Amino acid sequence: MIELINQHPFWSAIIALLILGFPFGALLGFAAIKFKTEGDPIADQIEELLPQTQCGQCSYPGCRPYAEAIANGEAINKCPPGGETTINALADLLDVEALPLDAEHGEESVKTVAFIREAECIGCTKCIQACPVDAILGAAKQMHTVIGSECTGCDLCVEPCPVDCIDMLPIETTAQSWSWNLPKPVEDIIATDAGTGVAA
Amino acid sequence: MRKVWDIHGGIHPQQNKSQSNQHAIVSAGIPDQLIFPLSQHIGAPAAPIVEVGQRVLKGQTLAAAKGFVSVPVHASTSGEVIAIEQRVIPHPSGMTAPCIIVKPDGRDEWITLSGIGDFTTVEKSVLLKRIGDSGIAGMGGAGFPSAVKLSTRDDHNIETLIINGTECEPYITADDLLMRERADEIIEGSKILRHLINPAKEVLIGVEDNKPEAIAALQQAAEGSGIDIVPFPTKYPSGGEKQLIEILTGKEVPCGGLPADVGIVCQNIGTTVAIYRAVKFGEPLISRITTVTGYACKEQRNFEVLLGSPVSFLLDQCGFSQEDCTRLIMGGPMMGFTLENSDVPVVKTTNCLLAPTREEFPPPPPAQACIRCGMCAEACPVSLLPQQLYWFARGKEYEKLEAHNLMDCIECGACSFSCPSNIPLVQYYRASKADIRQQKQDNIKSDQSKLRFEARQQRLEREAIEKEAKRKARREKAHAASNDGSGKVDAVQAAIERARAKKEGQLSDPAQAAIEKAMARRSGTEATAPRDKASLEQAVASAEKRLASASEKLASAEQEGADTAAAFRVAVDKMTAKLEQAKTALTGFVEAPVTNTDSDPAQAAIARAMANRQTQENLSEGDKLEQTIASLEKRLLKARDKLTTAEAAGDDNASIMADAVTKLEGKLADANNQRANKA
Amino acid sequence: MAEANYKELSLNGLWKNNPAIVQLLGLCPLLAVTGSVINAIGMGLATTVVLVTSNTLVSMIRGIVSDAVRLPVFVMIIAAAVTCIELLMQAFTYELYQILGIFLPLITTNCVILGRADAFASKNALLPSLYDGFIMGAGFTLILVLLGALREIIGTGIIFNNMELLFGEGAKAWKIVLVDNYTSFLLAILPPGAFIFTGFIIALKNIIDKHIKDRQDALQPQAIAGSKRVRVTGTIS
Amino acid sequence: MALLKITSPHAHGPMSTARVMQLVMLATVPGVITLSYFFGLGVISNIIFACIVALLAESLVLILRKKPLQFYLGDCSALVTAILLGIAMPPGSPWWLIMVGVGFAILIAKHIYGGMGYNPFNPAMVGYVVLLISYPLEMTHWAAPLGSFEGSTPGLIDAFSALLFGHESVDAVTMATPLDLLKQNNSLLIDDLWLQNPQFGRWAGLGWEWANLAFLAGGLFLLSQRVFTWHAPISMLISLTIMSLFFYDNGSSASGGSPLFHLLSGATMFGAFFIVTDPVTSAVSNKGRIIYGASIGVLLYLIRSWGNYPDAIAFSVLLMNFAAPLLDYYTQPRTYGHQKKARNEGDGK
Repeated sequence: MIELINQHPFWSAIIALLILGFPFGALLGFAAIKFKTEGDPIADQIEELLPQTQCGQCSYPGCRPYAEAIANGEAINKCPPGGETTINALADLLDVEALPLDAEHGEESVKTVAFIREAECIGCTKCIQACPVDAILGAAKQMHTVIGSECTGCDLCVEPCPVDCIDMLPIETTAQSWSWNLPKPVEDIIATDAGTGVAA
Repeated sequence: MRKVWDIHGGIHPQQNKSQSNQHAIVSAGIPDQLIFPLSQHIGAPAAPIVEVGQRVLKGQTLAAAKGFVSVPVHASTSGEVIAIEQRVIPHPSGMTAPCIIVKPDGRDEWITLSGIGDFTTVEKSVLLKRIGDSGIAGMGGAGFPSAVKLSTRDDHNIETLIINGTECEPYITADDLLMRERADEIIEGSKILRHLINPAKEVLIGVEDNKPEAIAALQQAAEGSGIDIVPFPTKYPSGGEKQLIEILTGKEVPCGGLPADVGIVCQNIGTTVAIYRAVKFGEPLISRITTVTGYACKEQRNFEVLLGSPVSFLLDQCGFSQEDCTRLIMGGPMMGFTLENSDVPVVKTTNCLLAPTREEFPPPPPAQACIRCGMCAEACPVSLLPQQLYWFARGKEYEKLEAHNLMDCIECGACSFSCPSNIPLVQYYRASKADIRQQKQDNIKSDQSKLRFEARQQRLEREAIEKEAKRKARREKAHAASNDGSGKVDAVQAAIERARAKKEGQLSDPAQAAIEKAMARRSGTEATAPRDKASLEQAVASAEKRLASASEKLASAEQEGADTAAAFRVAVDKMTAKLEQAKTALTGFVEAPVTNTDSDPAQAAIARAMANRQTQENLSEGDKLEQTIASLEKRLLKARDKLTTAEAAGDDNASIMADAVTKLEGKLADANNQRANKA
Repeated sequence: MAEANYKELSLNGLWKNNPAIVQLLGLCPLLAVTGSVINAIGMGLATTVVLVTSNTLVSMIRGIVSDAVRLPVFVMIIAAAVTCIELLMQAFTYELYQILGIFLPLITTNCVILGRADAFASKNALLPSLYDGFIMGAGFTLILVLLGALREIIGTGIIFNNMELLFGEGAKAWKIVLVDNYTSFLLAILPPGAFIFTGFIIALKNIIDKHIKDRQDALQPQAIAGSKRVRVTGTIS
Repeated sequence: MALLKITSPHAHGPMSTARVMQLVMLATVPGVITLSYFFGLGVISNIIFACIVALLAESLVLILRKKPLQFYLGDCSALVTAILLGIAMPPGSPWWLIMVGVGFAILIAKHIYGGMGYNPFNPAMVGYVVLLISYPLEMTHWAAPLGSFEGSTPGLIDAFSALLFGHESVDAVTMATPLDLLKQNNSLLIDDLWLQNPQFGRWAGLGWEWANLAFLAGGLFLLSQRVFTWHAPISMLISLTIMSLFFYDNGSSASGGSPLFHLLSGATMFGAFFIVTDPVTSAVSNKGRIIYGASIGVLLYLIRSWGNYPDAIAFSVLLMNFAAPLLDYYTQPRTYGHQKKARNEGDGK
């Protein structure tokens, strides 16, 4: 056997490679069928992290399309409603650097909810058509109203309104929803803070 | 001696109890005004059942429980309800919440009370209802409705009833004095509780060994009753429910579970007394023992105080010096919260008012870096790793925080107390807990939004398909008709007709629309209640009041030269405007014809709409023209804006927009011409 | 990459994409043989020559090697080039050859070389590939020499010692003794020193980059917020 | 006066970081006095110069990082590092040696990682190891205790001249430490070795044993002040005792010295109570601390007996510094109300 290999090194190398190649090839083929993934799991995971306001500020029509775009390499810093939190979560998930929010797509602001000044509403249904989550109730020539709990605060309904009767009201803090803020981090202490009680 | 267990960690802060436990409890008396927040407990706020102006008696229900986990609120003396409005409540946020304000008449007139003579003969459900109706909620600090806590599930096999007389926080002596002076009532209350939950094994009263008088008094009162008084070594925070259970029984309440899961029910001393009085005499919970202490008060002692009394009323009786006091704390030094003003009322959970001087509690020095000394982990009574939680909280790593059981933190403050670097650990945990809760809510909401968005997309698709199908059917029909050779023209004609009709419908005047709307509103159930005079007056009054307070604040801010002065000024301006508005509304109301007030709101709306229309028509031609020109100009500006952005973006729609702009320009020119002609 | 931009290539190799301190490739020679300037120069030159040779050859054969077997082929080319260099150095600079020891044959496994062959040379024309090999080698050498100089100065108090190994007897005079009676600081000569100094060099580069970026950012106009928004809900009729 | 709005707790315990550091400094006093009694005032000059360098280095970094000087210098952590390093170095070390060591400790081991509380390795020990690796000769330059050869220990003037001008004046009286001696002689029985070197006292070398006892006293003082818990130092001493008991065969040449010898020689006590207990770089949980201390004891014995260096506190501590986060991770306590710690949950991924 060893002699044979020594005599025909070239052929024995080829045969050895073939013998190795077949099982590995079979293994890969098997894995490709067995572990085939349906859909795009990474896009699903990304979508989970997006705030689902469906506001289109990212320049994609909805959160799902943006999630798919991110899965295909789009930047992760185009979601103003999600803000820094979402960017950080995405950066964690995709193991990329967390970028600051792209100002071209808007700024992170307080959460709002749409409110229709009902006395002024003329019942044109334009806002109903604009609402991506069907959070506005009403019918033609009937006064409309926003279901506050379903409104995502995307403000897509504001522009179409012909009589400008929709306000985006910031969500107010109540005694129930109030909480302490995180203390100022230790590192932020500057020279003048030392010895006073402010930094605590 | 019974065996007692030890809890992990814990600290030994300076007791500071002797300042206030030397004097007997005295009654604080009746203040000028009583403030009853609708939510003094955990659970849904109570709903007011009295009206402004109504006279109420001592013990009368002001607000009824709303829902299962809720308790009613009772008047603590007789008097008149003068307002139901937003007041600052005792809450760390210093925010306002709805409160019922009662002006006492000084007569202190009780409602008729009916006690239960022999509780053993009464159904348990009746007793529980009595406790619930008496507005009793845990008086140790948390304020959980007692009736809910006492109605144990059948599958819980309760072995031990524990009465918590621990009061581990420094400074507070309310329960101590209560135990010394009213040991009999405590024992009687314990008997009622024993009857209610029928523990298989024992009834224990846990008291720390730093209250020897209380222990002696209880032991004397409990003689022969089969109730065990268990003294155990003093340590903070052994008064926490879970900690006390561990000390007395060695059992641990499982994470996320109730004490009942390990066969234990726990009640506070104060609650026990309240239950006794509710059952025996039918008295609702209208007063409690509160310690007033801290060196900013000359006299430090315990008061029996009517619920709803303002904090300032109590402090004034103790020679409180505003200059010496740097922070006013409701509750103890370890878990109490600071109050920003002393107008807030004493509520069911207020066991202590602490007014320390600057020397007693100096302002916290700036935090230094964590040196991982582990003193916090050693002090933690629930064996958490505070220093790890601190890093995770700073990094906002919520998953890790949860994995390290942040949610089991009882916020006792032992970690912050022992931290050599003065890191406000508890604040980190509180903020993170709130953030985690918020995040969970947001997740639920975003899932819901996603569902709704997807459902909408599907619906739109379906509609589009249906529309397409209809159009196809119509086309085929038309095709068939045209094959007949006739009707084609007619069909087109009909379509034009339809379109015109529709257009006319849309263009019908707004007054008509308003009338319709009003009609619709009338038929709807949600018709807004008519604004009666009283409410308008009230609005004026409250606006005036707020204006006054705002101007006051502005003045003080200006004096201090604070940055906030500008903000205050704006607020004052706003208030003034609002007040003006309210006043006009009121005068308008008064001046309005009497018949109008009686007619229903829809009629009124119709009348208003008519009037509007009238004014529209009454407008001179010129005015109308002016209006159109103005609106046209506005629209033109908007359209031009859009056009430029579209052009910049290379949008396909740019040409259309350009068309629109030219059209608008034309219209504007026309209108201008008309005006010129007129002139 | 049809038209190679030589300026861009140079910038990449020397600064923006420097193999040693940005891509962090070839750390083994970087840390092991930069105890003195002469070692660094020797190593850097050898690596550069191999890079140029391998890039050139890879670029030449890029049309005829299939994607699946490209790596074995590249490795063979590199190995051949390294062997040549090794023999040359053995012939002409025997002492340096001895000092560099195992690290010379180890150039074969230097990631810079295979990295450039795969990432650049196999996709680009001959001349740009050759230039890329040269400039990447130069960037690598630059860092090696910088590190070598730092470590030599701090470790021994002398710089340009033993230059004659590469540059002939005349280079003996290049040696500069900076501090007399210097107690040699062994840590700098040992591998930990290499790590520490590499860290400092990377930090320095990051500081400079940040400075440049800040300046550029200041010049850039502010973006208009929300200008890229689209309507999710289609056109409104 | 406006009322403060701050979160509870409002009371605070008596401990502060500065106080911890000051207590540590105070606790070194008996050890320092004993050392200077036996080895001359070179220890004092070491410490003084190290403190000056440390303060300067710390100030430099704070200025560069734009931090308030007074606030950060006030925590005394730089001084503690300097004192510990000054004690660990041979008495009467030259200025440049101290400067390199302290500079390295403060600038690189401490501030490169973010300053106090962020350094993964004990700065004093990093500085020491850097010196030991770079200047092995100077770092093993211990003076003979109590001037065994010449009759007198170097005074303050000698010490400062050594500091400024190098070792020439005291060169004559330097000698190997008992640990060196033990390492270098493996042909003699231990008893013989001891007989040949009478200046080494009874158990672990004259001076060394007293210095160790003094540091033990300081450590016990810190323990009584609750500056640290007993877990790490005691477990280290116990594991060292067990190791040396196990390998001690009553004094053959291959034996590594008696437990008493190991406990009282070199930097054992100093390490156990002043280095191992450094909170920043050690494990946090008590269980973790026991493992941490015990491992240091084992490593210490292994390196002393079979490693290249005679004493090994610094190396063992640095090695275990690496392991501290891992120890913390695997020794998380069971939280109240949780039946079993589900460890995989804790991963968060």
